[in-house]
Amino acid sequence: MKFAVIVFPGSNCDLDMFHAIKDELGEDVSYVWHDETSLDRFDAILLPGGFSYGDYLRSGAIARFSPIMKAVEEAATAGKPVLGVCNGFQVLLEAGLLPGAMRKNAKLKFICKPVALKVKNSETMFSMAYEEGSVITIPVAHGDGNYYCDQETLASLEKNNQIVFTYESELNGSINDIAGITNEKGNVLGMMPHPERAVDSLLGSEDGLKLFKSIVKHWREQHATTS
Amino acid sequence: MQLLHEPSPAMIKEQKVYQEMGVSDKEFQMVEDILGRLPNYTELGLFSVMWSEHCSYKNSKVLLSKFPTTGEKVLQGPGEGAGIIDIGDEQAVVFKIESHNHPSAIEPYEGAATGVGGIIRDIFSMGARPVALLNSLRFGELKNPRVKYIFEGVVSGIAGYGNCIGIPTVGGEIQFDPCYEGNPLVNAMCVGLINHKDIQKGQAKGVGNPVLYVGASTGRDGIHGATFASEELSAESEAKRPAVQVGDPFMEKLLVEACLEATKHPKLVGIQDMGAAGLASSSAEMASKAGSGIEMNLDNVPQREKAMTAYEMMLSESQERMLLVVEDGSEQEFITLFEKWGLMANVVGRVTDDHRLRLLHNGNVVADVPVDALAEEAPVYHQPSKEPSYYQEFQKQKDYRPNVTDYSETLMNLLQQPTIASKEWVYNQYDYMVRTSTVVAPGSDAAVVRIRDTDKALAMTTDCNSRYLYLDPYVGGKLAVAEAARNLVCSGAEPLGVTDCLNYGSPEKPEIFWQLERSTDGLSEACKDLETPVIGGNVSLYNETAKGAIYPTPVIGMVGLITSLDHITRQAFQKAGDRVYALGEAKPEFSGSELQKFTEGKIFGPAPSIDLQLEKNRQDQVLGAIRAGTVQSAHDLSEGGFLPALAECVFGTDFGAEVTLAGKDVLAELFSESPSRYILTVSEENAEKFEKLIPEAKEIGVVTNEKQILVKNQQGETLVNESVQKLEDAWRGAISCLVKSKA
Amino acid sequence: MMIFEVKVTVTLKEGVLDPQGSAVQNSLHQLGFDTVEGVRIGKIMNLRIEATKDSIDDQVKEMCNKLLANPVIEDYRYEIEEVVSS
Amino acid sequence: MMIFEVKVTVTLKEGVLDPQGSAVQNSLHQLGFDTVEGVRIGKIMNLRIEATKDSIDDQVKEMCNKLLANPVIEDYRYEIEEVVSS
Ligand SMILES: Nc1ncnc2c1ncn2[C@@H]1O[C@H](COP(=O)(O)OP(=O)(O)O)[C@@H](O)[C@H]1O
Ligand SMILES: [Mg+2]
Repeated sequence: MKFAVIVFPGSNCDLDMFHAIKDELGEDVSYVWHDETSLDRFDAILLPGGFSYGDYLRSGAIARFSPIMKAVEEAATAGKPVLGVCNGFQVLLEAGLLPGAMRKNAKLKFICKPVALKVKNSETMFSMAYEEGSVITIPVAHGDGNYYCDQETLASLEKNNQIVFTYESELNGSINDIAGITNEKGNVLGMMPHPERAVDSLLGSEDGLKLFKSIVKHWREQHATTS
Repeated sequence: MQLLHEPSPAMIKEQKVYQEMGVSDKEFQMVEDILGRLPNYTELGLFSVMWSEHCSYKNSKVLLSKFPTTGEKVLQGPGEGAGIIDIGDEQAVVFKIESHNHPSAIEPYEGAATGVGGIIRDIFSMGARPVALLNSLRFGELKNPRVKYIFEGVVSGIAGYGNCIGIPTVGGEIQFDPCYEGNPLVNAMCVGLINHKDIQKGQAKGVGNPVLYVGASTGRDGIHGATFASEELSAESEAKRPAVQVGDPFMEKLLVEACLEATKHPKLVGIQDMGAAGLASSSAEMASKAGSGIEMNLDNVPQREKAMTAYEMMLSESQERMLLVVEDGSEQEFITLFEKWGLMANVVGRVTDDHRLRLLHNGNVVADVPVDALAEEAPVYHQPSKEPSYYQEFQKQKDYRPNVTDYSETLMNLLQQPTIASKEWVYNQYDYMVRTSTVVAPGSDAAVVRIRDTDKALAMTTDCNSRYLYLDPYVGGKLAVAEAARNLVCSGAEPLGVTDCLNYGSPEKPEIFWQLERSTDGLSEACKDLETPVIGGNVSLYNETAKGAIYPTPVIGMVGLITSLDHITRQAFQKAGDRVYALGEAKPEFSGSELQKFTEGKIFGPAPSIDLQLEKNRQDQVLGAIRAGTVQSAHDLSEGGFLPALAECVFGTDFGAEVTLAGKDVLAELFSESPSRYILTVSEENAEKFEKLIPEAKEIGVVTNEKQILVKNQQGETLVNESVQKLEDAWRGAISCLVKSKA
Repeated sequence: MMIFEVKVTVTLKEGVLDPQGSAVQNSLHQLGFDTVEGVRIGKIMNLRIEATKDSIDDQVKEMCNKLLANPVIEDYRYEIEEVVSS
Repeated sequence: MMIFEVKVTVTLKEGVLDPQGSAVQNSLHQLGFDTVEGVRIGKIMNLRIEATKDSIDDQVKEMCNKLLANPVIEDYRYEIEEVVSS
């Protein structure tokens, strides 16, 4: 399976994402620079964390206009898995590929620490290796992770089972403690916590690895039936 | 064209304009002699910044020369942007610490942020990939609203810059004391990794080679920042303050990536960051080191503001700028390289062979001065030194012993002292995990960062208990180095070398100069005995306000090598049933201790004594025992002594401890801060092996499954029996509680 | 072609909680200004644009919709002033 | 006692680097708005304050100096409007 890690000017978790896929998951992965225009050769698209364009104005607001974002949109439409982590999530929100928006953390401070997450939906292509309702430990590191959407959107997120991860305890002010959501189709996931930082027990947790394994498992299943 | 508001050479001399720039009468005469004529305003500006303490070390040079700076593994000692030490496999570690005290006192967020930005540039300008940041901070007591404002601003400034650029901030230290009230200390350290073949130098070699200016454009920021950092803080400096520098970490992130690509380019000749004194110091130093000269046309310097003068452009401290010298004819290749990263690169000059820095502006020569005079020939002063009267007094107060009746209560109190309390309010704002290599995060004795694709890791720490340095700078200097090394050893590392940041009051006061002299003697001796050469550092003097000078605060940044990931050791207990050992003797030394500060509200008396040979032997023993695989956890004893250290070992774990004190003097056993001591735990099956390796270690108890700390005296009477939860809550909450509380 | 000075004000939509505003309000209360209420914080952006009189309004609107404001949580307003052309 | 609506505008002093502004300007250029120049970004704060007519001005000034603006790098301006008193 071939993964793409999109690199925007100011991305800084690109390396971590790359190594998670290459060294821990053992799959094929390449960096894709923001001014490229095609993602056809990839099976899954990863938007890493960091501070694209310094996160000036609003997190992700400037990056969404990068040339590569058209290709990301196409990949999403084509049903390929698209994962945005932290800044990647913010970019997906700004691009309208996921509903809602981010505000500054309620206490206005950057928060970096491992947190407990609940797996709310284990039926997505990103979470099928987890047990529904299980609690996993994955680090967060963000200043603007306070998720907002209006009541109508929230109701539809809930109805369609689009909320994949929630914080076990109040963290940053996010509405309903939302940590990660998918689009309606379920092939675009945005999440603030960093699964790519939780793939090696040497660094404290391996709980993020199952997320990437889910993507691979889903893809293999798909390709077993279609090929 | 001479701008109207700039005084003419004659006026400069007559009206002693140079004094406003911090140039003395004598120094002005030297400039006149060097040039053989009167300097114009721009030239005087160049001399004034290049001869400031910050750039020339004119008051501290005589002291720095005492440091041991060489060693088998030292690839680059002091002199370049940062020092370099070999770590094997054709790799090396690059590190350096620097102060940004004065800017942070005035604008804490931007002051601290640009401090971080500056030290990162020192590392990647050597060709190294920055992999970790640390800091060392000093503030007044957290009761004062202005102190809180500065504390919060500094921490978020460090976070703002480091997090954005994506270099993890993995460790540091913070001390709170009234002496830092008007004059906080903000020292930032950066650690980088490099392959031997990529090592770069900041040299302008090769006559005719183009000089490239890269990065942010130049504004009127921080003009005279360097001289400013070389003066005492006063109400006047607040008024004198030019536009404060604002950092742009996004720009620097692009610069890091682009410059690291450039340093791999075979046609790069030299590269240096524009730090203090900006374009003036980078150009003069690059030329002087190479034995060449530089001619620059300032019209080609990218400018952010209108109508900038030569003086302003040369002295501006706008951030995120680099100066490169490349092979003639290759300039377009570099310009294209930087453009790919969205950065501007301009040819601003050429290397010459006449040893002069010549500046053109609007078609005129606006400065023409010998580069060596600027970079190398600053005057050197040996200031008069005098032992302060307090020192002899302190030496006599040997018998001080605090009165403690309730040990549990004292423990609770000490754990809530901000200097001892958990610093997570601070480091949870830092992204300490980005780059996914941080094996030991903030919260242990030292941070540990693995080196990808090897079985090795680096341990790193910053340390300096300035209270001891105030009581006795000579002994305190030794203690600071010893503590740093001990922290590394506890994590399983062999200490490699030191970068130091010497923060003091005004060297023109004999008592302060005495502190500088005595403490650098102590530091030098300890660095020699512990085999940790000084490979770079920074001096920050004039840290004074109307209320007086800060404690002498030579912050030690130290890096160590862990040769196998299996050796990585933490301070936290690992398993119930493990044996607890105490290593080292607790002497009844309480002067300068946290307990003295708490009970008396001030410190006095002689500093605790240290035997460096014993320190070294013990470090070797502990490291040997760790490498032999016999040690489960290791923690060195520092502020607060044994009891707070024991508590720290169980915090964040599911364990408790049951111990019996190793000696009879209960107060000393519990709270003395005698150096060279450790708490070690060892699993049952390794106990025999461990005891052979460290026969002096005394078994004092066991790690338990109950979250309780139980301490008995030698008669078996219970001295402390406290719930870990209660202690931990107090310790974790103390700083955020102080920050939030109303003034 | 003329030069315009444009002032764009972006504020959070009513009903969207404003963490920065609340923090400022709390701090003001701590400082003793306890009658301050409903603090809301927004952004103000000043730009100079060269354009024709006809197109300027559309241009600014487009900038706001595309980049300067996020319609999910923010509202915007703008003022356009003509400056003496150079 | 009356209620006032206060609008404080905080902008970076001239000459102080504004990385946000530059980033927005670059981005606007890339979006094709290439005649946009000199983008500077500031903050706007709206507050409601209960006060007497005499004291309101002093109060706002003090808030600005103490908290709302950072006089080292920022300038501020404010407008006070009286609203129907409660
Ligand atoms: N300013 C800071 N930034 C990051 N980490 C910090 C800072 N201050 C303290 N820490 C971390 O908190 C822990 C305790 O610090 P300290 O009490 O100074 O340890 P020690 O006494 O062992 O040197 C260490 O892991 C240290 O790195
Ligand atoms: Mg320690």
